[in-house]
Amino acid sequence: MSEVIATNQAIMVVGGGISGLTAALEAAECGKQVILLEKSPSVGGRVGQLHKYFPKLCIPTCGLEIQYRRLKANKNVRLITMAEVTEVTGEAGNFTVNFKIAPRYVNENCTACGECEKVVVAEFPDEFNYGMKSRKGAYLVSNMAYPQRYVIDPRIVNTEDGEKAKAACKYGAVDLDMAEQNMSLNVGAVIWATGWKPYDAAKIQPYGYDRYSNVITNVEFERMLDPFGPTGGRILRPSDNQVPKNIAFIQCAGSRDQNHLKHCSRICCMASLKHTTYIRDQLGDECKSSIYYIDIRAIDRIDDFHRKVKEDPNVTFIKSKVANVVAGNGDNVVLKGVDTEGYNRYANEHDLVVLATGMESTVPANVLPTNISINEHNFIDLDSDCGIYGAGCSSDALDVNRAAQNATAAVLRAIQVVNRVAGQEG
Amino acid sequence: MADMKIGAYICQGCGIGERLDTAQLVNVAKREGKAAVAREHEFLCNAEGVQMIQDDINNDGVTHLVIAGCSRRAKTEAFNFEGVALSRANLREGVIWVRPATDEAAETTQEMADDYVRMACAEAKYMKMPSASGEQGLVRDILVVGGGISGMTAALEAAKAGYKVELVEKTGALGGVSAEMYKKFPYKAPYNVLVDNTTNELIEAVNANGNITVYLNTTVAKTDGAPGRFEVSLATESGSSKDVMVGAIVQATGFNQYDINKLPELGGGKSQDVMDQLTFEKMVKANGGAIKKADGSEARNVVFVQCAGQRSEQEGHLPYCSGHCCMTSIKQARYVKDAGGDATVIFDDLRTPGADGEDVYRGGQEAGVAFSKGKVNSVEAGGQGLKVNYNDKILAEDTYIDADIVVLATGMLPASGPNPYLAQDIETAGNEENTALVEKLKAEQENAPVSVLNLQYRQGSDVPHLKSGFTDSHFICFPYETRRTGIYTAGPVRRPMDAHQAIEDATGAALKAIQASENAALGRAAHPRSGDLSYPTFRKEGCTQCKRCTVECPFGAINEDEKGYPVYNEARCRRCGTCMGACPVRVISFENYSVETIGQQLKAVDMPDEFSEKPRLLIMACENDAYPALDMAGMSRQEYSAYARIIPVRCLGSVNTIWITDALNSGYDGVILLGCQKGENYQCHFVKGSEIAHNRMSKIDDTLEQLNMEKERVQTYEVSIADIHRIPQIINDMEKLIAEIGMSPFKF
Amino acid sequence: MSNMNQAMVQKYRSDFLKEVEANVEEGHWVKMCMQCGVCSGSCPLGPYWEHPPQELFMMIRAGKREEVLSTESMWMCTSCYNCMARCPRGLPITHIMHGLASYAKRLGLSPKRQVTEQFGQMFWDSIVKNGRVNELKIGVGLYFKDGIAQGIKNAMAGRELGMAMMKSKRLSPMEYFGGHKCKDTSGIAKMLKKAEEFEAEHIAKFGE
Amino acid sequence: MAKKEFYSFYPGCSSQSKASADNFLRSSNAMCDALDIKLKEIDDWNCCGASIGYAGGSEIPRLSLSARNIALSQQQHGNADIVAPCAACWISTREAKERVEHSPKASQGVNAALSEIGLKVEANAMPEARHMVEVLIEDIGLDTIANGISKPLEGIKIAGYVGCQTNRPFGIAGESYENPVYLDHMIEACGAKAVDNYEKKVSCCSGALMFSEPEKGHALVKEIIEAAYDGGADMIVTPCQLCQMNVESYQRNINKTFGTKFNIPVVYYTQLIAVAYGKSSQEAALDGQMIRASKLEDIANK
Repeated sequence: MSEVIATNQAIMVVGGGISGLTAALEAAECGKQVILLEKSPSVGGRVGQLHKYFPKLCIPTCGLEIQYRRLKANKNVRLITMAEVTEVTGEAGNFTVNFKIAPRYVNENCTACGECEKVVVAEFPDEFNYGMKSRKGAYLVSNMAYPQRYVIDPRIVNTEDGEKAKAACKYGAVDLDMAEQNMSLNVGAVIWATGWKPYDAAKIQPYGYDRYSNVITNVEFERMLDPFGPTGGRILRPSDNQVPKNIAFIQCAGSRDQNHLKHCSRICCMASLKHTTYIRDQLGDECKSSIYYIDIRAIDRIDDFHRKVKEDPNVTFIKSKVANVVAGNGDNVVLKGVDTEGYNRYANEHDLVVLATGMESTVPANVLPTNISINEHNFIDLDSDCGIYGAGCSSDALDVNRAAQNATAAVLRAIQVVNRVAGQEG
Repeated sequence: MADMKIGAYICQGCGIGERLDTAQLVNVAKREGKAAVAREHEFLCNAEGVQMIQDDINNDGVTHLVIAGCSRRAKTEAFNFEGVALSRANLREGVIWVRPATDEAAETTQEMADDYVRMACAEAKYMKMPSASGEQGLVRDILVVGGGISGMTAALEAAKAGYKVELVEKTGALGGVSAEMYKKFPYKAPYNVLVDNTTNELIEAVNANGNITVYLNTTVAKTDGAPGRFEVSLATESGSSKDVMVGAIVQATGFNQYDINKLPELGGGKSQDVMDQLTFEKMVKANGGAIKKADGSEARNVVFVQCAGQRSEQEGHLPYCSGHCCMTSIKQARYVKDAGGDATVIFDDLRTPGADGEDVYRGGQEAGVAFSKGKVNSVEAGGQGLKVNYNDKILAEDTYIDADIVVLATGMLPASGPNPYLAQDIETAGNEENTALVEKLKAEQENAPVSVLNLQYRQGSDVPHLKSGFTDSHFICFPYETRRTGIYTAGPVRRPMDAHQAIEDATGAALKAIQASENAALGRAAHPRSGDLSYPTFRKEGCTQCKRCTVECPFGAINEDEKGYPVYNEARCRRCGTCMGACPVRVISFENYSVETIGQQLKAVDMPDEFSEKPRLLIMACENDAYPALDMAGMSRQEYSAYARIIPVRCLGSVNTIWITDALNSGYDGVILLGCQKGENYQCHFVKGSEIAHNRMSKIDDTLEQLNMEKERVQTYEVSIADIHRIPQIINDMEKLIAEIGMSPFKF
Repeated sequence: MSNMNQAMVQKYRSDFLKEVEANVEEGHWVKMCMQCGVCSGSCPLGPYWEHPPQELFMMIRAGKREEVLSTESMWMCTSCYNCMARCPRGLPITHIMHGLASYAKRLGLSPKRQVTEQFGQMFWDSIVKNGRVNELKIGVGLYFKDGIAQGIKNAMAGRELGMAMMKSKRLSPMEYFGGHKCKDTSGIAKMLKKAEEFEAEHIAKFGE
Repeated sequence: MAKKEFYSFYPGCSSQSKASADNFLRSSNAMCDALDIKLKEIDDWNCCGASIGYAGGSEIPRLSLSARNIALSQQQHGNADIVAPCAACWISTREAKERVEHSPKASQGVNAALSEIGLKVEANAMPEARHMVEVLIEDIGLDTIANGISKPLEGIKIAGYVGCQTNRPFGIAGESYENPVYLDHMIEACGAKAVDNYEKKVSCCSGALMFSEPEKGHALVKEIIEAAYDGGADMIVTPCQLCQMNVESYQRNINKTFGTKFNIPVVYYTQLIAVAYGKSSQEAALDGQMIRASKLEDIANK
C-alpha cells in the first residue's frame, strides 16, 4: 500500500470486492501500478458477508485475509475507500476517471481502539447485516474491516454524539470537518468490478417479502450464521425468534423471469443447496428443508454437492415455481403451486421462507464512455480493445471462483493496454 | 551478527499504557531482550512515533525492530520500515483485550506482556533481512502446451502483452475441437443467435503474431528447472528435438471424448446414427448444415439425450456434469430446426446458467426446439430408425419418440498427465490395508495417460489432479492456485467448460504465467506468500539425506542430487517451511524464519516454578487462520487464559517437533497446535501442512511417554478463521486440564 | 397408454404443436413454456383443471391432440389473468386457453354439454343478434338449456335473485321483449360474418 | 396528466339503464357531475364480447367488436380517450388495440370485417382505451378528490375489493398485481377507513363462470366475503360490475350452501365518491343495492 502515481501506464480498478481485489492484486504482483477504488468504508464486498463458500463450505474471510495481506505488503496498490466514480472519459491508454470521496470523518490516526463507539448513543440499521441489526453511529464495518479504521455516520456529525466521538478519541482521529472531495485521475486502463446487489425481493409481489416477516432473502439467511450477526449465529425466524422446523427455499426469485431479471443468476441453486447444509449442521433432524426449483443448476464438478444434498432425507425437492405465498397459521406462511413432475397441487405451510434472490448487476448508467457496450442484462460486454473491462459480476452472473478467474483475465487485457502505452512512451 | 542493533518500542496507546506497566516492559526489552534502544511512546503509530523509530534507524543504526503494541496485522502501513527486520509483540489484541481489567488479573496480564516483549526480542535477534537468491532465472517467455482454443488464446493474449510464446501442439494443426465446430454462440449479447465459427481467424492471428512460435506435431519430452528458468525439450514426430528456455508454462491440453460404446443401453455402438455431440457437429459441418444419417439420407427427427453417462455414480459413468452440454445440444438442435427438421432435447435439469444461458434457452425455444424433462431409459437401434424410450417426467408416463439420429450428450474427460501422487497414494492405501482402494489405484496406474510435461521433479512428471482427473485449483477464491509453481492449467483439462469459459480461463492462466516469470526474475515467492524473498537453505554437513523434505514438500519444489541431498529450487518454493518442519536434524531454515526464530521465542518465556500455580501454555497458531481468529477474539473482547503464549507460524507444516520437545523440556505445561482443515476438503493454503503436522504430533506421543507426561498435554486442532469463540475455548479448556492433571515436572 | 394412443402420439408428436401455432389464438407462444408451473398454481379454479395450462402445453408438444382438445380444462378459465401476470416467460396464457377452447369447439371436439361453452355460445348469439347482451334472455336461456323441467327448477332457484334485481331496478322484465340492443344490428351481423369468414380461411388443415 | 375536456364514454352492456349495473351508471353520473368530468357516450356502441365470448366467437370476430367501438369513437369523438367503467370492456378494447397494432393477421382481419360497415382502424392511430379509475387517479388525482369532499364517510370500514380484470393484465400504472392500493386510498380519500391487507383483495369472483359453474363460483365468493368480515368491514367496495354482481347477489345462496350468515353490502367506488360529495342516496343509486348500504345511506341522508 502506498501513494501510487496515476499515469496512463496505471490501471484503475473500480470495486473492492473479491473481483476487484483479485484484479488489483494480480496486476500489482505483475509490477503494475494500480489504483483501487471502493465505494464503502471497507474492501471485501459481498463475500465478506457470507458464512461459507460452496461447494467446499470453507470460510470466505480466510481468502480475504490472504488478499488483505497481499494488499498490505504491496507498494503498487493505492486503495481509496468511500470513493464513487462519477464519470470516465477518454480512450484506451488515456482515461480520465472522475470520482467523489465521501467523508469518513475519521483520519489515518485511527487505531480502531473503539473508544468513539463506546460513547456514541445513536444507532442505525447495519448495512453489513442488511439492516437486520443496528450499529452505532461510530462503527467498524466488521472484525475483518480493511482499512481497519472506524467510520462516523454522517447523520451524527452535527449532533452531540458527533462531538462525543471527537472528544473520546485521544488520537485526534475524528475529524468532523471532513467534506466530500472530488478527484480526477488519469489511467491507461479501467477494470470495472462493482459487482452485484441482491434483487429487490419486495418487487416479487407474489412472494410477499414486504408483507410477511418470515419471508426473507438468501443473503439475509446467510447473515444469520455469523456469530456476530443479527441472531448471534443461530437460525431463527424473524417474527418470533423461534427456531424454524420447516424451511422453504424458493429458487429463481427474481431470476429467469422477464418480469424481473431475465438472466439466470447462476449461484442461487448452489446457495440454497449450501443453506440446507447449514440447517443440517445446526438443527440436525429438527428442521426440514424444501427446495422449490425449475432446474437445479449445479454445474460442472459441483454437481456432486447437489447429489449429496439430494441424499439428505431432510431435504425435499419440488419441481415448481411457487405461484404465491399467503398467510398461514400464526406467523407461518403457505406456499401455493403445482409440482409439475406429474401435476401435484400443493399448499405447503412453512415457518420460514428463504427467497433465492438473484444477482442484479450494479454497472451504472451514463458513467462509462458511450462506446462501452453494456448489454440488456446490464453486464459489460467484452471488447478487447476498448480499455475498459468488466470483471466478476460486472461482466456476467458469476460464482466467486469464476469471478476471480474472470478478474484475472481482465487484468491481462488491461496490461496489454498499459504495456502498449509503455511501448509507445518507451 | 556483529552490526545487529535491536530497537524496542513500547506503545502506550489504545489503553496499553493504562493497563500495563510499560516502563517495566522497557526494562524487560533492555535487560532481557538485549535491546540497544528501548523507548515508550503514547501513540507509536502516529507520524511522530513512526518518525522516532525512523530516526533511530537513520541515526543510531538500529537494524532490528521490536514493536510492542497492536497485532502484527494492524497498522502495517505505519510500521513499514525499509531494510530492517521487524518483530511485533501483540500487547493489544493479544493481551489487554483478552484479559479483564481487574486488579486480580493485573499481575498475570503484565507477565503475559513481559513475555511477549521477551519473545519479540528473541525472534528479532535471530532474524536476518531476507534477500533474493542469486539463482533466479530471468527468462520471461511463456510455454503453452496445447493448440486448441484455450492454448491459442493463452498464447495470443500473452503475446499481445508483449511476451514471447512457444506454442506446442501435438497434432499437425492448430484449432483443436473448436475448429470442428459448425457454428457457435456469440461471446457477447445478443446470445440467442448462432454465428460462424471464428477459430480460423484465431489460428491466423496466432500464426501472424511475431511473438508466437508455433510447434506442430510436437510434444514436451522433458521439463526441468523452475519458474524463470524452465528448460524444456520439445520432440517432434520426425524425431528431431529442440530445447527452449521459458519462464512459465500454461498447460491447455483440453479434453478427450467419453467413449459412447460404454453406453450400449443408450444405443452407443449399436448404430452409427447414435453419436456424441462432437461427431454430430462434424457431420453437420461436413454437410454444410444438412443433417444426414450414416446412410446419407436426410434426418428429419433428431433427439438429444442430456447427461448421457454423466452425473451418475454408476460404474463407468462420470460423476460430474460437463457444464457445456445443455448449451451445445441447444445449438445443435437449432441446426436441425434450420434444416427444417424436428429436434427434441430430453433433459433432467436444463443447465444454461448466467447471462447468456437463459437467452440461449429462449432462443432454442423460439426456434422451435422441443424440450422435455425426462429420463431416457433406452435407445432401440433395431430395423429402420431409432426409438428413444423415456419417462416423461412432466406427463409422468413412459413413452417413446422415434428418431433418425440420437445425439448423446456425453461428458468431457480431462486430457491431464498421470497423477504424480498415485504411487504415494497406493503406498498409503496399502499401509491402511485398504485393498479395494489399492486395486482401484493400481488399475488407474496401469491405464495412466502419457506424461504431458515430463517434469524432472522428485514428485512426479505432471501437475497433480484434484478430482476426477481434473487439474483444477483446490481453492474457491484462488482459481489459479497451483501445486506446481509457474505451471498453470487452463480450459477443460482444469474443469469441464465451454469455449466461452475456456477463453476467459486461458486469458487468466496466461496472466498468472506472466506474473510467475516476472516474480521469479525478482526472486519473489508466488501466492500465497506473494513477494516473500526468503527461501530455504540447509547445512549440508548436517544433512542425513533422509529425503523427508523432498517427499513432504507440497509443491514438489525440492529435487535430490545423485547423493540424495536436497536440491532447492527457490522459484518453485512457496516458503511454507514444511521442509523445515520435516527435517529431523534441523538443518533447514529461512533467513527470517528458522528453528531458532521460533525456538528462541518459546525459550525466552519466563517459566514460573512448579508451585507457582502459573502454568505456561504454548500455542502455535497458523498465521493465516488461527492467528487472525485470535486477533478478532481480542477485538470482540473474548477472554482467554493469561498463561497462554502464542506464536504465529507460517504453516503448521513448518512446526518442527523439536519445538514441542524443547517446550516440554523447558517446563511448558501444555502445547496446542492450531492449524487449518485437513483431508479431502483441506483449507491449508500449503496443501498438506496441517495434515503433516497432525501426523507428526501423533508420533510425539512416544516422546511424551519417555518424559512420562500425559498425552493430553499436546493437542492439535483443525480450526478456521471463523472460530473466534471456539479457539479461546480450546485454550481455556487446556488451562482447566492442566489444573486437573497438574503442572509439568520439568520446571527449572 | 394403449397402443392406439401411442400411435396417435407418434402421428402428431410435433405436428400438433405446429397446428396449435397456426390455428390457435396466440398459439405460437406455447413453445416458450419452461414448465415452471406458476400458471397452474395461480388459477383460482386450479383444482378443477384436469390438465392445468403448463401441462396442456407439454401435452401439445407431446402431440396429445385428442386429449388436449377434448378436455374440459380450458373451460374452467375465469379469465382472472393471474397466470398471465405471473408467467416468467410472458406467455399470454389466458388468451391461449380461450384460443384452445374456441379451436376445440370449432373442431367439434370440445366436451359435450359443457355448461360454460353453452353459456358462452348463448352470450355470443345474443351479441350477434343484438350487438349487446340481453342479460335476462341469457339468464333464462341458461335455466332452460337442459330442458323445460330442469329449467323450471333452475328458474325457481334463481327466482329470488331475479326478484331482488328487479326490485333494485337492475333487471327489467321488459328486457325479454326487445330490450337493450344496437341500432345497426344488421351491420354488426355483417361485420361478424365477414370476420368469421376471414378466421375460417386462415385455419390451416391439420390432423384430419 | 390533467383532466381532459371530455371523454368518449363506453358504458358497456351491464351499465345501461335497468341493466345489472344500473346503479353504477347512475352513481357514476352523479360522481362525474360532482368532479366535473364530461362524458360523451359513443353512439351505438356494441358489446365487447367480454371474457366469455370466445366460446362462440373466435379471435377476429371478437376483436372486430371492440374495433368497431374504437372506430365509432374516433368517428364521433376524434382521438378523445375512450373511457370504460367496466373492466371487461376496458381490457377487450385495449387488447384489440394492441393486437391490431402488433399482429398483421389481426389488423388485416379486423379491417376486412369493419370494411363491411365502412369503418376501419389503423395501427398507432387509435385513441387510448382507459378505465374510469385511471381517469380519477391519473387525470383528477386522489388528493384533489379528497380535498373536495363535503361529507366524509366517517365511521365506515370498507374492504376494497379490486378483483381481477381491473388489476390484470394491464392494471393501474404503478400498482402491484398482488396488492394494489389505489382502492384503499380512494376509500380513505372519501373519509372512510380501509381494511388493511384485505387478503382477498385481488382474488377471483369466478367472473362469468358464476353462471355456468355456480357452486365453484359461490365457493370463491364465500372466501372474498369472509375475508372482508375478518377485516371488520361494514361493506365491500369494488370498481368492477361483474365483481359487484357476483359478490352482492349470491349471498343468500352461499348462506344456504355453507350455513353462513352473510349480509354485507357491496357498493361501487362511484357511490362512495358521490355520497362523499354530498349527493343524495337516490343520486348515488343506493336504492340500487340488493343489500342496502345503510351506513352509507345514513350519511347521504344527513
